[in-house]
Amino acid sequence: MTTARQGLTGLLDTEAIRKDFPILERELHDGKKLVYLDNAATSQTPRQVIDTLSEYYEQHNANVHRGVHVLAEEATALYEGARDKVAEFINAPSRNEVIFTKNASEALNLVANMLGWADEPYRVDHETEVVITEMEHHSNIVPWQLLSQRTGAKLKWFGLTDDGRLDLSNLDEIITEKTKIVSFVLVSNILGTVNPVEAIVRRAQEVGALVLVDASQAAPHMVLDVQALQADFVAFTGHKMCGPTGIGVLWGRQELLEDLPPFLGGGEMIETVSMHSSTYAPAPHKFEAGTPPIAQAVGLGAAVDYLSSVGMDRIAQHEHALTEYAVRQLQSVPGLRIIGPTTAEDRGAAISFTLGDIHPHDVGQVLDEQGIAVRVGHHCARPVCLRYGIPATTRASFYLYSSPAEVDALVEGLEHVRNFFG
Amino acid sequence: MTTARQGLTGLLDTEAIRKDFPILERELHDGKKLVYLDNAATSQTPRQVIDTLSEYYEQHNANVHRGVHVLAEEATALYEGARDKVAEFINAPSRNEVIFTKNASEALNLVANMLGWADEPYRVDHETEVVITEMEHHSNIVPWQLLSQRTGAKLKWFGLTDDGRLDLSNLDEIITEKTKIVSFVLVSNILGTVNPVEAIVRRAQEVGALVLVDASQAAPHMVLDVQALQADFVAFTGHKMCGPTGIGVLWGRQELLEDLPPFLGGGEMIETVSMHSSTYAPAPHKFEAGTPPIAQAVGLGAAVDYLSSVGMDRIAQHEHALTEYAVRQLQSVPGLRIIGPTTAEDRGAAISFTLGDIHPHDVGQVLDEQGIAVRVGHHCARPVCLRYGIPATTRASFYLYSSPAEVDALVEGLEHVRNFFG
Amino acid sequence: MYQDVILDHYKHPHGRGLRDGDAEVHHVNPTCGDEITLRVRYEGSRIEDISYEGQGCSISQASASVLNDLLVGKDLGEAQKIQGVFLELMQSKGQIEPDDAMEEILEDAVAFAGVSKYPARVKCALLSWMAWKDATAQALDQEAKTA
Amino acid sequence: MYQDVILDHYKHPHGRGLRDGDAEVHHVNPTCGDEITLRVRYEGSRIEDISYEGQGCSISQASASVLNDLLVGKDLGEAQKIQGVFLELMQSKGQIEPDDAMEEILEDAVAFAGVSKYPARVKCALLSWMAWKDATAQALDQEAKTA
Ligand SMILES: Cc1ncc(COP(=O)(O)O)c(C=O)c1O
Ligand SMILES: Cc1ncc(COP(=O)(O)O)c(C=O)c1O
Repeated sequence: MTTARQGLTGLLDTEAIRKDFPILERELHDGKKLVYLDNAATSQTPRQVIDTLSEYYEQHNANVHRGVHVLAEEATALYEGARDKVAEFINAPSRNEVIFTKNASEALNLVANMLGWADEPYRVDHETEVVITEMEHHSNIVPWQLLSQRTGAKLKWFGLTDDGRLDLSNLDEIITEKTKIVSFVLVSNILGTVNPVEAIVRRAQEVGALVLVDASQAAPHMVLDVQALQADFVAFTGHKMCGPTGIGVLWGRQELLEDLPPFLGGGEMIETVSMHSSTYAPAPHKFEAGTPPIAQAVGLGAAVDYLSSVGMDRIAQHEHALTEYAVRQLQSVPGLRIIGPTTAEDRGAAISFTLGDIHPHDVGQVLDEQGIAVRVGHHCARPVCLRYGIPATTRASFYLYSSPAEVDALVEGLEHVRNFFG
Repeated sequence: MTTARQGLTGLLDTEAIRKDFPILERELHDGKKLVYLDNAATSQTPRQVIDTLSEYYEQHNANVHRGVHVLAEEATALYEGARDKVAEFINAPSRNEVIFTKNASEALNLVANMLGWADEPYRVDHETEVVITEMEHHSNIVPWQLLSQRTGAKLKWFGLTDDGRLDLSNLDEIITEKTKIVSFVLVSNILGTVNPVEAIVRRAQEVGALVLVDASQAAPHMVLDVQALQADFVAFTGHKMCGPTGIGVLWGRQELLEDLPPFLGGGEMIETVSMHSSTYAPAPHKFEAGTPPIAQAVGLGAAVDYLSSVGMDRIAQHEHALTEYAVRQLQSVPGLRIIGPTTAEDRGAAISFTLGDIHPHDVGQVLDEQGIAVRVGHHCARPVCLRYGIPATTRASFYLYSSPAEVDALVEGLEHVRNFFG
Repeated sequence: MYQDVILDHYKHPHGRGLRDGDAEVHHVNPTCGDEITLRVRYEGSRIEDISYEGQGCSISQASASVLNDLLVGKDLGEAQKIQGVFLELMQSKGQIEPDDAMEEILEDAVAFAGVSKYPARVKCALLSWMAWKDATAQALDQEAKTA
Repeated sequence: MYQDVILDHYKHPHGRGLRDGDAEVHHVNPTCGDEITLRVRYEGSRIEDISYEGQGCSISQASASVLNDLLVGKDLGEAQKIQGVFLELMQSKGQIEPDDAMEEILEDAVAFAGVSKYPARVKCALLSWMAWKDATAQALDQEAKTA
């Protein structure tokens, strides 16, 4: 094993980083050290974020906006400060383009709903089309199915190639003058594929369609620059990027946020209310009805600080090296078939595979007995399983604290699984 | 002052309780002790809840459902355990009737949206009517205004009497055979009024209309029994009941939750997904798209445990005694006018008032300088201000840790305000 | 949770394959994709055969094999009693330690006691049992109609 | 934040009341309900009068009084310069400690420096100034049209 690891470059000092994550000290099943390889489902939370949450509740907790007392001002400054941090993290042209939601799913639903209620030229109706892909997470499929059922719009999608990439050969037939929005994942949570944004955006712009990028698996792992992406909306989720649960982000271009109608109605999102009619606050508040996830936004701000202090480019490098190593080592396991790209090229750190005809549930369970946490199932991307004719996969996914030794543990664990069911 | 306090019965041992709330130790403005009277906006968080959150992230954090590894099973058990706790707290017939949302506003919007997309007999359309009241929080006004704009349904409401109560004199004209839903607040966040649920429910049942009760200001302060209420839906919010931000609850009757369509689409809420169509999981999951606010639900579970350990009936008693004392003492301040009921009868612990022609912003600011935190403004209930011809109010609101000494501090503070602007 | 008994049934399933039956059902566990097609054949109230095809994890496959072992040849009332006990065991969240009396009834199926600690896997263990229950209801229904 | 100067202007506002003007505007701060109706009268580019009626907190009311004091009699260009400096001060989040030069320009208005630390109140202080800016734009627009 040691020789196999030679030549790995760009790795982070995971020993130091792991000290920031209390849960990584946990022992399972009578003394087995936790090997946490379920980062695509959710990431672990550094001490810095946990402490920020506690401090918020112990020192500054209050409802935000409109308060004239000290706590309300502090809470507001912390909450709005988190918006500044996130805006900087994704290089947003304006802080007002950052909308806090409860998760990525809400962000994606928000866009689908806005477009259903929008006026021309954005309105999605029975004469228009919506485009997604076959590798989307259910959270980027079902909102569009609902929109299409409710408006009569036609739902179209890009298929997949045998090696787990988007099939863009029919780009011009899929995205047409009728297309109102193209919504696709930047990095697939099941295949690991990193998609070619530019080609899709160019075609969308040609026909005047909006572009929504699901960056849930990108924001945690690479430099995310919404201006460079040239998309109209970008969605991601806090719990996958060292942040708390209960917080997500929708970034949208300011002109669009101004023109588009609100989604949820309530406190905070209004300008003035009478029984007969209401007017809405400017974005981002227009899209943040009710008391927002205040502590969670503040926690996400701390997560963003943490990630930035390590450096998103260095995290990407680390994961790239680890992924390269992992795809190589995994393919040495007899009977193991990677579902998705088999090299580290244009690939994120989530690796799905099957192991002979051993059911993923059994693979996952026996790995768990060794302290190795992976996810098994369809990973909220059942169409991908259907496409490749498999009931489910086992998925290992890495993050900044994952180490080559953990890849080795996984490979050894899989050998054990094979023997067990062999 | 001491004599005025004599005869107060049913008070809790606030000295002991305050020890659970770290923030109450805070000193402001060079040594002034925090007097936190903004509980209707948000409550403070006990150590027990803060520790539960930290422990979740330090020991058990994982994405819920479908995971076969230890952490995923622990996180799922904690999350679903919180659902059990909440179900018991509100005496729900079934745990499957408890839906976790991000706040009360989302819960209210959820119902409005479900009814807009529902089939008969629930469907709200241009031939039907929706009923609210003039004392609703914006979060229970704007969703219905949006629904009414989008479906053509007529929005009607109950007005208010001069002494801050619902005017039900025209009950039968407001709620008619055309009414599909009646949505109203159990305890007003601005007036403090406790509304007569039974009369409204009876009439609604007569005409076959659904009833949604906004219990955001009730759940924290009194025994909430959804079966006794006889409503169809009940909404409330975690951050006002010692819980974290980012979590709310919608309770709904099981048959309704089965029949009504989903709201947000995504992971967790599906049964099976193909590109062509999807089927939905049974409630509550049908209404919980995406990774839920896991830690926040667990935190709410801890809050519910905390409140139950004190006893909701005892909390209600405590607040009733305090409110009785406060309305009496406040009315001794020259120029002070209570907006809302002037006795503690059928009244919650939020007391709005004006002070001569001193603007509430000034009242709040000068109180803040003395360490006293109150809220000023329209309290997300602007129609109430319009109704009583005032631009805004100052609102003091109490909770289980509030003490008669804090009422005295408020009264003294108001004397100071009067002198300052006198 | 992987008792040898379970692994044995998984590797060498009893009565697998589809044969003639009075009713056929197809059950799917949508969360993990486990599937089973199951047929029952009754002779009066006696279970003549339970035949099945399926794909899925070791737990769901072994459970079908155990089901076949246990119920074929039994009278319906007896089979329902066994099913009830198995259901109780699986819903026990690891709280039931099978005693001799239970082992008498469930035989190899007591090996699934450990599975009950894993909520995500309980559904796998119950898949074939639910399918049998459904198929039986259909078979009886049919009989009632033709009678 | 409640400097004596501010309280004085609040209790004894200067130039309050509505008088003849070239343009009238009505501004509202929806979050707190502060309101002002304000008229401006120009003689060429010289501000002849700023008259107003309003209701709201001491900060918004005192600010209107100070505005009247400072700008009436000034040339438009000069007034805009003053307005710019006041805006800068109010947006400083308490970071600007007014020096003599600033005090020369803003006179009584430097008393609002402390308000800039309170984000919720900055809008109150700016209400009348924004109304004046708007009214001026309208007055000039009108003049341009009639000229
Ligand atoms: C009566 C009432 N309803 C609804 C809400 C909305 O709650 P949230 O802001 O948590 O969504 C509040 C509190 O703000 C309230 O007081
Ligand atoms: C690609 C992708 N999109 C969307 C989501 C949904 O995120 P959330 O569950 O936080 O809403 C996820 C994660 O579950 C994901 O991996």
